[in-house]
Amino acid sequence: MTTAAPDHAPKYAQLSLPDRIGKAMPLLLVPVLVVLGFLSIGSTSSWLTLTVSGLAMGMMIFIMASGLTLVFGLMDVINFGHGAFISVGAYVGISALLALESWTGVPSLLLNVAAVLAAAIAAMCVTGALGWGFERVIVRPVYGAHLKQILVTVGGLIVIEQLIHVVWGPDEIFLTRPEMLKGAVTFAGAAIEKYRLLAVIFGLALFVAMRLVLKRTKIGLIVRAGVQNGEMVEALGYRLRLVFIGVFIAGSALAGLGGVMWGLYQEVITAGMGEEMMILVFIVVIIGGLGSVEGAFIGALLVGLLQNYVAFLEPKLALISNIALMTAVLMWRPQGMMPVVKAK
Amino acid sequence: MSDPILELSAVHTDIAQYHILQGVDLTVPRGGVTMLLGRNGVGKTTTLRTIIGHWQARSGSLRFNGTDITSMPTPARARAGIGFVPEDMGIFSDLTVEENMILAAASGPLDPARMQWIFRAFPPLKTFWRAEAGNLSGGQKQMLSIARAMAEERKLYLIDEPTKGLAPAIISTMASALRDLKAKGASILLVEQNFAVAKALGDTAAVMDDGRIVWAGEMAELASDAALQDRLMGLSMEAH
Amino acid sequence: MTQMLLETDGLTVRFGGHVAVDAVSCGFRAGELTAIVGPNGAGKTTYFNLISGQITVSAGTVRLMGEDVTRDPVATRCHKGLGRAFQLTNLFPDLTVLENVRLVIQARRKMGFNLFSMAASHTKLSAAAMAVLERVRLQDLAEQKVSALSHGNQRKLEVAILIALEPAVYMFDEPTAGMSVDEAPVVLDLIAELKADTERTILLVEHKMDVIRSLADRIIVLHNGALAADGDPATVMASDVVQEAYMGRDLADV
Amino acid sequence: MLMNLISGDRPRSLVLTILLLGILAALALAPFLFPGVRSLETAARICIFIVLVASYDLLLGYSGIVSFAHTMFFGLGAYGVALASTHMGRGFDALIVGTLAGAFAAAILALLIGLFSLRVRAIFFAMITLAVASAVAVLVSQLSGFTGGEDGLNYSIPRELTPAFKLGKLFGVTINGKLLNYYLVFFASLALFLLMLRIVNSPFGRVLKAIRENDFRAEAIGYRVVLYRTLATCLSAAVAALAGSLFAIWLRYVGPATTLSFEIMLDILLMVVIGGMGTMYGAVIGTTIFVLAQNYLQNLMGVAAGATEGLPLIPQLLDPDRWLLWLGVLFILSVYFFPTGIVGRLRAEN
Amino acid sequence: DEIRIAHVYGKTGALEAYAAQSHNGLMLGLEYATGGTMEINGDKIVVIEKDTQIKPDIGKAVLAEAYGDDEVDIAVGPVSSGVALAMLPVAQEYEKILIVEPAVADSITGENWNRYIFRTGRNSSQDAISNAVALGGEGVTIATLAQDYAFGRDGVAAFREALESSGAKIAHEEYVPTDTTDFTAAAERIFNAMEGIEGEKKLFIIWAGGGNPMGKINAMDPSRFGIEIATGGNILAALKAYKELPGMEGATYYYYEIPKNPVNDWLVKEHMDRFGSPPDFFTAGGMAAGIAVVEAIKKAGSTDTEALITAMEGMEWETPKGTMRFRKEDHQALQSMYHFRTEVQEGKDYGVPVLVREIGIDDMDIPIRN
Ligand SMILES: Nc1ncnc2c1ncn2[C@@H]1O[C@H](COP(=O)(O)OP(=O)(O)OP(=O)(O)O)[C@@H](O)[C@H]1O
Ligand SMILES: Nc1ncnc2c1ncn2[C@@H]1O[C@H](COP(=O)(O)OP(=O)(O)OP(=O)(O)O)[C@@H](O)[C@H]1O
Ligand SMILES: [Mg+2]
Ligand SMILES: [Mg+2]
Repeated sequence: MTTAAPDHAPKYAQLSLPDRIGKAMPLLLVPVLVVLGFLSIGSTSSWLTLTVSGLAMGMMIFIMASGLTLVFGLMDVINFGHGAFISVGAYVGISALLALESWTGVPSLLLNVAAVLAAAIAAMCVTGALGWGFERVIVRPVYGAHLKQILVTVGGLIVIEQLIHVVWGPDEIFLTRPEMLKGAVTFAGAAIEKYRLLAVIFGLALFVAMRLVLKRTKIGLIVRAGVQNGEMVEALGYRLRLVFIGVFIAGSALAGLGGVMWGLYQEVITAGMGEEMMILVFIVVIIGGLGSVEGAFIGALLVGLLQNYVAFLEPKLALISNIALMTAVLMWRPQGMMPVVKAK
Repeated sequence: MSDPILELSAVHTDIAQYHILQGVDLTVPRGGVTMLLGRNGVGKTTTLRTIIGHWQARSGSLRFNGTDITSMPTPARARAGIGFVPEDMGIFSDLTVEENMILAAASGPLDPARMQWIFRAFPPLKTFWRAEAGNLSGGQKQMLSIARAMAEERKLYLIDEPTKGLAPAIISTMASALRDLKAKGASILLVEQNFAVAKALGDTAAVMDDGRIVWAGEMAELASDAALQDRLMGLSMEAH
Repeated sequence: MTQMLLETDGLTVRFGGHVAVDAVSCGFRAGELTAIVGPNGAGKTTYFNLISGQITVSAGTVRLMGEDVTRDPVATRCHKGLGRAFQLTNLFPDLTVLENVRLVIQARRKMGFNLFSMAASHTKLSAAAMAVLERVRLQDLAEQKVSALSHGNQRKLEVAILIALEPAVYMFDEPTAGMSVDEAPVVLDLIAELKADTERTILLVEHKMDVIRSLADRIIVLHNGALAADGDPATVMASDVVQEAYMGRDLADV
Repeated sequence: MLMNLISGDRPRSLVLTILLLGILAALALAPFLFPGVRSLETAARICIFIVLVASYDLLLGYSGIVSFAHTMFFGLGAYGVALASTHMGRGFDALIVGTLAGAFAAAILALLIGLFSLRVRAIFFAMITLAVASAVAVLVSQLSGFTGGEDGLNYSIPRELTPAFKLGKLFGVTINGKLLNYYLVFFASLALFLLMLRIVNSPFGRVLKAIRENDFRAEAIGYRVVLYRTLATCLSAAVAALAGSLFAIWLRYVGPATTLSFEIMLDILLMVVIGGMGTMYGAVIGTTIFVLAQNYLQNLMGVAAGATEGLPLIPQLLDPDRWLLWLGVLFILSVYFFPTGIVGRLRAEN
Repeated sequence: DEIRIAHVYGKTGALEAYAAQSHNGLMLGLEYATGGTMEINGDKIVVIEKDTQIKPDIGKAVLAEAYGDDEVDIAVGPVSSGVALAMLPVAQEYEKILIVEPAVADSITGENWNRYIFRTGRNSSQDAISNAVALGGEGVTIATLAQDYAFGRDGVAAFREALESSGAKIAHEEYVPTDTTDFTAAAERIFNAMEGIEGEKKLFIIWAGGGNPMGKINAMDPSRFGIEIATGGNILAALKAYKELPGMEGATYYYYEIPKNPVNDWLVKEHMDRFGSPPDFFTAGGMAAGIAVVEAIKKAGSTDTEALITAMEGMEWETPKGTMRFRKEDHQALQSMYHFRTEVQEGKDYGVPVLVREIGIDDMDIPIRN
């Protein structure tokens, strides 16, 4: 048996207080923003309405961004096709809902939510399958090359959007939500759309599930390592291709889920709807820090809240609130709030 | 003698348009340490990469542990029992030391007893367990790279220049760790420029030149024959 | 006493809480080759990084020929005479070997902002670069892409770049690691040649004892970031700190 | 002499040389070879976009900087001319003042963006430029009193550059101001292109390549990376603005959709990649192919759809209204089949 | 010989759905006005389609191509105002007629107008003013919500101006970014502004494109503050959102069941037969343009531009919306608009706009701005 090598004790100095607080800072941002909002808005009922609906909006954005956190954040693939998956998800989901008229048209919460779930599952299956094809045909040759990713995935985006036109026709499709999800609940002078409450539940569940999967399995590690040095990951015995495909499919399926939720919120769907959300979704992933589910979650809540507060206090500034938020966060933390993966 | 753990016959490998390996015949006996020696640029690294599957052999065959692995993909070769320490160390620099090790144990959680053994050979890994691997010093990275291959039991280890950048104290603990591996029944194919280490560790040796094996035999024979060394590898090993 | 070419005064850097280089004060004279030894992770490379500016200091100063350069950006320090080769090979992988060196010479001659002349017409630069390649015997590979070079040849190119810089302070970080026994002497002879120039100073990080023995005029030992010993080679090599912390057991009894 | 003109940057492929000469000849003689409104329109657009794409390649291909704000600079040049022509009235002085002001403003803006944000990671820089560009687009739309908002600006240029100025006929082609305008565009584009060819083949160009490869090492051998990147950004912005000015002179109209939109940004990207990044000649090839496709794909598809009539689904996919679908396919295929661009491909075959 | 007409419009791109309607309408109009022969005085009508891709520069180029290379006599289009504005000078340069349909910006027949431009489509002022006529009245207080760019602001301005004479007053103007999807903040601001006011309270929404502010604000229960939502008409697909708002009032440009005249009857019947669906907004507009082309050529007796201009200035002709008249001063077609109230009807999955009153040409004072 070996004798131990000489041991060394590197020297450690005390960390300063600001250093230590700095780590927890992103977690505090949401509460801080809420309090600031209260102070500047004044009216309690308005503040309550804005806060709750802002948080719910954040959740919906998070659902759309969650897939991108996997694909862009972890796998380092800039996938503009994500926008098309959102649209496809919406079209499939809404078609399913229209077919489930008998569940959505009756005032039963159970049936209504079941219909939404069924639509979500249908959408996720289709976009997941689409993602699989996308990965095989479009993305595979361009891993590691951002520019080419942008181009091929924009190409894919255009193709899918056009195919939506071919399949569903060029007209926008209007729809109404299931009976029990229409209208708002009012309390304390504040009105909250019922649908937003459902979005909050979906968003939270998704957040918890993603966290668990990434914390409890090696998948996250394999992907991050694979992006840096795929050869080495394979030399350790992992079938990297399979993992990449799996994660990409998951990301696409989440885009589909996001599409259904967003379509139901908007009550109108167009082939370009996903594309329109892409910049916002990218902003959320970037300010959150690449690869971080927590970061994207906080980022999405910040975006949702800030949009509402700013639009109430100074509508003109709402035009640039997201961009300003991103720039500010990047000035403060050039890698985003809680990066798991280093940006290149 | 039992059948060799690894057998390459007439392996040719191309990198882009260059013909790098030009008919490599190499055997690694079971349970021994085989040194792969040679000047810079003769194809040692290419040989190891062909064995693990990062380069695909154009012709010839590779047999590992009795099965033909010539057309197996890399992960399958790894799972068949080949561990690899690449020349550039292949560290996942954005991951912590711990995460690098967790990944290295592909088939399950880390084995604490094995970790104790690894920590004894490479104490800095314990000290910097939670540090980002990319920030380690050059030598520490080298340690991590070797430790990763040792995280799980393998039948054959391919190790490319492990001692470069290591301080003498660590070289000696690493050498004994490799001997522990051998004692546990593993076989090792080791590329090394440090002739002292080669001499101390090797059971057999193969010398490459120009994409071919030009000499193969017992390490002791090579070590004791300065003229042979001079002929095979240029300057005499003991020169400096 | 001759003036110090390079001096560090209380040089310190902390990464989070970890003090990687701990108040190192040391001076280096012209015409001297100082070997820096220490266990892995002692802070040798980090010390180099602080001197050449790749990382910012937490405390302390770096002085080059009496001038404080602690706050200068890397490129400025390079122009002032701090030259650096890297431990982990760090080149321009998609350019040719010749272009790698040519760029260095172009930088030294401050021709980078020359927008409207044809680079190809500056034949003197290429000739100078070729001369450097000959010194490290890479002339035959001049037109190869760096990424196609074997590891050992990349190490030689790393040295060639430092030589092309012709700095006042040469900093070699394990120049011969991974170089084969017949190639390493080429580089070591080159370093010996450079040593003959009494205007300059050489800092050399090495783990190979035979190399240190044959080249060093002086050895300093870093241990856990701090300066643990400083003196002539024989005394330092024999000291306890080196024997215990660094050498461990002699290789002979491996 | 010729070598000097092209800065010693040989095409290094026979096919490429022939293609380039062909394109040069076609553009130089466009009004005589392809008479007609549409073809002259296309030729002018090719000239202008070659300059624009080449200026972007200076940034992307040679310096490795991914910016999404290139159309913003293009727009600055275009709006410079438009605003000068609107406020100073019709005249060459307005064109000159507008062009110079646009290029200057572009360079200053690039300087600011560069100094502020070239330090962040490449991918985030890309996002910041995207953000700045969209903020500028919002601003243009908001300041509608000044910029014409979404509608853009119509204005007049000197009569000598419009069809109303008639000089007679040559080889059966009417020589009028429009033709003069075309040659203004053509020669200005040629000059700008040769200028950029010189820049990328200068010592400065070599440094940019080195920085793209390994900025860390470039800094360590004595190049101030931030300064080089910033200067490259400014040069590229100024040239893009000049291209924008030419576009404005040619079109006599500017608006956000023609000069600032993200769509154009993507077109530019595609042209660079199809042609081959880091080769100025790639800009020529990529632009020519793309603009031709953009202009004539629809006609081609109409023919194809007619020919396949009766087959199931295919005519539907080949319907000229689905031309975007095929453009998307083109995006994908070009990256697939020309990973190093057409120029890279042609050179590799040598 | 032939009469060549170019339809220059955004066949591809975001407005594809509108483009198809417009084109069908144009063809139906030509067919109707020529009695199915597609000939005028024995000359065959040839329609050439050009795609602007809703890009102004392309629009300019293809219009020039149509006039220059294809030698068309009259051009019709486009859908988008931005594209239309870029196209106007081309008509002047080639001295040929451009009938703008259905782009709505006021400035097309306003400050950017030239004498070769006619417009059969309604302009934003007509929209805003008809809504003012429909919604205004003594004691009514109105808040507006519009997109924050030139069209939104101009629309509100025209609306405000027209409202002045009706006795109603505007309490609050809210502008939000064009791509807004969340209207909570805007609604809160409006509610806060209207909360204390007595009497009839309306929220008038001017909105182009998706986003559906009506539905979302309605979900926040504005009736808590006694506020009623009001907005103009829209294409059929968008009327789905109106189903949640029964009783809502406003003014619309066209709904196929409203106008009662032979042209519309023919249109509805033919459209149902050929496409299996009723005609929509842009179908009606396209048809009006098609009929105008034929009538003008008939009246002028040739396709000579000057003759056409003379013929068209002041020309009255029948359309699915009844009689239209090209005003001499700015060549804008004056036309009826319709005050409607939304009803939920059996068998229709959208809110049906039911006619309250036709707002005739003389009921609206559309300013001349060129
Ligand atoms: N990617 C590549 N493209 C082209 N040629 C390559 C490439 N990689 C290696 N080579 C060439 O293959 C030959 C063998 O390289 P290899 O790395 O196997 O040498 P080696 O024996 O490991 O040398 P060293 O001791 O320097 O590490 C060298 O001549 C090298 O230039
Ligand atoms: N950027 C950094 N962040 C955190 N820790 C760092 C960073 N750079 C270096 N370190 C730590 O500082 C210590 C000194 O590292 P350094 O690279 O200087 O060692 P070294 O003496 O050169 O060792 P070797 O001989 O192995 O090259 C190491 O423990 C390393 O983990
Ligand atoms: Mg090697
Ligand atoms: Mg080191």
